[in-house]
Amino acid sequence: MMHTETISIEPVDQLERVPLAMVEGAPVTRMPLDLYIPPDALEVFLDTFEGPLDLLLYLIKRQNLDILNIPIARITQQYIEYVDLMQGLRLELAAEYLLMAAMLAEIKSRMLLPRPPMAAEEEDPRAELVRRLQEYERYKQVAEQLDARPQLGRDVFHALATVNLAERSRPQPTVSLEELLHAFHDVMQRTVMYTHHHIRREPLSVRERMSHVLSLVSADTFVEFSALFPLSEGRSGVVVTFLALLELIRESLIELAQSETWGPIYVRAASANSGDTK
Amino acid sequence: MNSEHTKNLIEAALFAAGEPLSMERLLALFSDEERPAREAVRDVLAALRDECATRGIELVEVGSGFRFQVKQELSPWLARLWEGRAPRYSRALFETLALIAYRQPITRGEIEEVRGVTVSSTIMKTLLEREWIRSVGHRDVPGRPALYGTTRQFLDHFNLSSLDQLPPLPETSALDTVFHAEAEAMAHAIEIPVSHEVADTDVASASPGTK
Amino acid sequence: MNSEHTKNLIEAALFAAGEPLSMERLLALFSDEERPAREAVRDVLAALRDECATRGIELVEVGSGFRFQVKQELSPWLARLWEGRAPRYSRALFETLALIAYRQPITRGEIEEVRGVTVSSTIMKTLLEREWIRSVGHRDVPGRPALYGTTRQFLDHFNLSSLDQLPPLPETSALDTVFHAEAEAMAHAIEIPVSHEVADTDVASASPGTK
Repeated sequence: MMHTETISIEPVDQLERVPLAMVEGAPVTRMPLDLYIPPDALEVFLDTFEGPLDLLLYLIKRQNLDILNIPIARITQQYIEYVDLMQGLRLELAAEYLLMAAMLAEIKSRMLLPRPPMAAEEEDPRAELVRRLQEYERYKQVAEQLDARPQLGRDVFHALATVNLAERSRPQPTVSLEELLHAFHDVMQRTVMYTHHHIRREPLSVRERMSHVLSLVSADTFVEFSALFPLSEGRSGVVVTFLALLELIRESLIELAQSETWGPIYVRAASANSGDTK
Repeated sequence: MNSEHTKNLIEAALFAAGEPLSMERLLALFSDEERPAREAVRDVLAALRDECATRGIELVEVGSGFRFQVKQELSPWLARLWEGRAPRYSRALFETLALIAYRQPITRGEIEEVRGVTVSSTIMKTLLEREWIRSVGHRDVPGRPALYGTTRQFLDHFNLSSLDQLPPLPETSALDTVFHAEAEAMAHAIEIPVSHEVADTDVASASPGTK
Repeated sequence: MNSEHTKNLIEAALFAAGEPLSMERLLALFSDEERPAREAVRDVLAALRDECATRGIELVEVGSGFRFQVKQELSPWLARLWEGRAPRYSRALFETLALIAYRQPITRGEIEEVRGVTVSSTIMKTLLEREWIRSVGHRDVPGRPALYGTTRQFLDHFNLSSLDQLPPLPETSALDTVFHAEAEAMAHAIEIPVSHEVADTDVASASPGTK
C-alpha cells in the first residue's frame, strides 16, 4: 500500500510482520479495509483532526456510537490502530495522541479489573473522558457556527468612499522603514513555513521598473519598444528595463508585436479581449 | 445647521471612516454650536437605513458602532472583483476563538485543557494581530498566565453587535442520563462477568442525587 | 438578470472595492450570460450619480475608473473624525505595504495568498489615499484584478531614492535556501546570461535620480 517516496521499504516490512493490533485475541497484520487511507492522503487527513479528542469523536461518530455510551474496548482498538498507522508512516506524532492512547488503555484496564464491592464509590472510569468529549464537542460545534457566520471581507464587505482632505488636516501615522522591513520579514517567514508559495528574487529595481513600464503602456495603444528605454540612464538602465520587459512577458502582463522582420517592435498591455494572449 | 447637512455629513462620515462609528464619534463630527441631539442622530440613522431598502448596501450596527456594508446576497458576485476566494482560517483557530468568545476570560492553558492539544503560538499571534482577542488580565495562579477576551473588532468582523448575538452554547445531556446509559453499556461492552449489583451501585454512587 | 440587481451590484462593487473600478472591471462582475451591455452600465452609473445629488457623497470618474467619494464641501467636518486620535496602522497594513514594495507589481489576491488572510478594502483604500501605492495595470486573469506598485511618495516618505535602497531581508536559513533556488530558477527561466557584477551595477546606477 505504500509506494510514496516518503516511506521506505522497511517500515512496510515491519508493518507486515508486527501485528497492527490484537482484536479479540487474534493478531491483525493487515490494515482493516475501512481504515485504509492512501498514504498521500493520510497526512492531509490527519491534519484535519484538531487533536486526540477530535479523532476520538470522529471514531465514535463514524461507528454511529452514542458518545455517552462508548464501548471503550472497541474505541481503544480503533484509536490505537490510527496511532499505529501514523507511526508506521513516520508522521511526527504529537504527544497528545499518545497520551490519549495511554488514557484509553488505562480506562480499559480499570474496567477489566474486577472491582471489590468496597470500591463502590469509585467513579466509572469513562466518566472523565465522556465529560471531556462532551465539553470539547460543544465548542467544536460553536466553532463551526462561528466560521459559518457572515465574516467581514468574506461574506460582508464594508462600503467605503474616498475622502479628499485637501489640506491634509488628517493626522497621518508615521511609519518607519524598520517596521516595514519587519512586517515583510514576518510574512515571508510565515510563507516559508506554511505554504509552498514561490518567492522570486529579482533586483528590486527590476520590480520597480516593471511597475513603471506597466504604467506607460495600455491595452488600447501600442508603444514603441525603444521608447520604453530611458537613454539617460545609460547601459545599465537599458538592461534593467530589458529585464523588466522580459519578466512582464513571462507573467503575460504585456504583449509584443512586430509587423515585419527587423521592423519596430511594439508593446502593449495584455488585454482580455486580444485573442493571442500568451 | 440644517437637517440635510446633518444627514449628509453623517452619511459621508460613515462611508469615509473605514471602520464602524459609534454614536459618540458621530456626535464629535459637529462643533458644539451645531451639534444635533442624540435623538436627531438616531433619526438620521433610521432614515439612512430606510433609504437602503432597495439599494445594494445596508446600514448595520456592529460591536463598535454603525457601518454601511454591502448586502450579503451580493457578496458572491463581489468575490469576482478579486481573483480567488478569501483564504480560510483553520479549524484550530476557530476552536480557540470560540473558547475565548464563550468562556472569556480564559487562559491559554484552559483552552488547551478543553481542546486536548497545545494551542500554537501562531494561532494566538494571528488572533492578537487581527485584534479579535486581547489580554484582559492575569490569572492569579503560579506563572500568572494571561487571560484573554474578545474585542469590539471581533464583533465587527463577525457582524455582531454584542456577544449575546452568538448562538447559545449547546447543552450537554444531563449527567444522570449519562450514567444510566453507561451502566448498561458497561455490562454489555466488557466481556467479563460483572455482577449487575456492582455496576448499579457504581452508578448510583457516582452520580449524586440520582436514584 | 433584472435591472435593479444590476444596479445594486454595481453600486455595491463601487463601495466595496476600496479603489476605482474601470468599465472592464465592472463588466467582469457579471457572468457571461448575465453581463449587461456597456451602455446599460453607463446608464446605471448615470443614475447612481444623479441619486447622489442631494447626498453627502458623489460618484466621480478618475483616471483608473469610477469611485464614490465624499463631497468636497464636507471634508472640513470629516477631518474631525481623526482629530485627537493617535492614528495607528495595523500590522496587516504594514505587511500589505511591504509585499507591494518588495514584490510589485502584485495583485490583491496574490498578497492574500502570501499572507494567508484577506486584505481588507480599508487597507487598500488607506494605502491609495496616502498615495504610497497605485494601480499600475491589470493582470490578465478573470476579474482583471489591479496590479499595484509603489509610488514616488512612498520613496519620499521612507527617505529612499529608489527601491534598491530598501534593506535586504534579514538572513533566515530557510529563506536563504528559497531565494537561492529561486535565483537559479530565474536565471534559467529568462534565458540570458547576466553576470552578477553587471546586475549589481545596474541596480546601483539605475536607481538614483531616475524618473
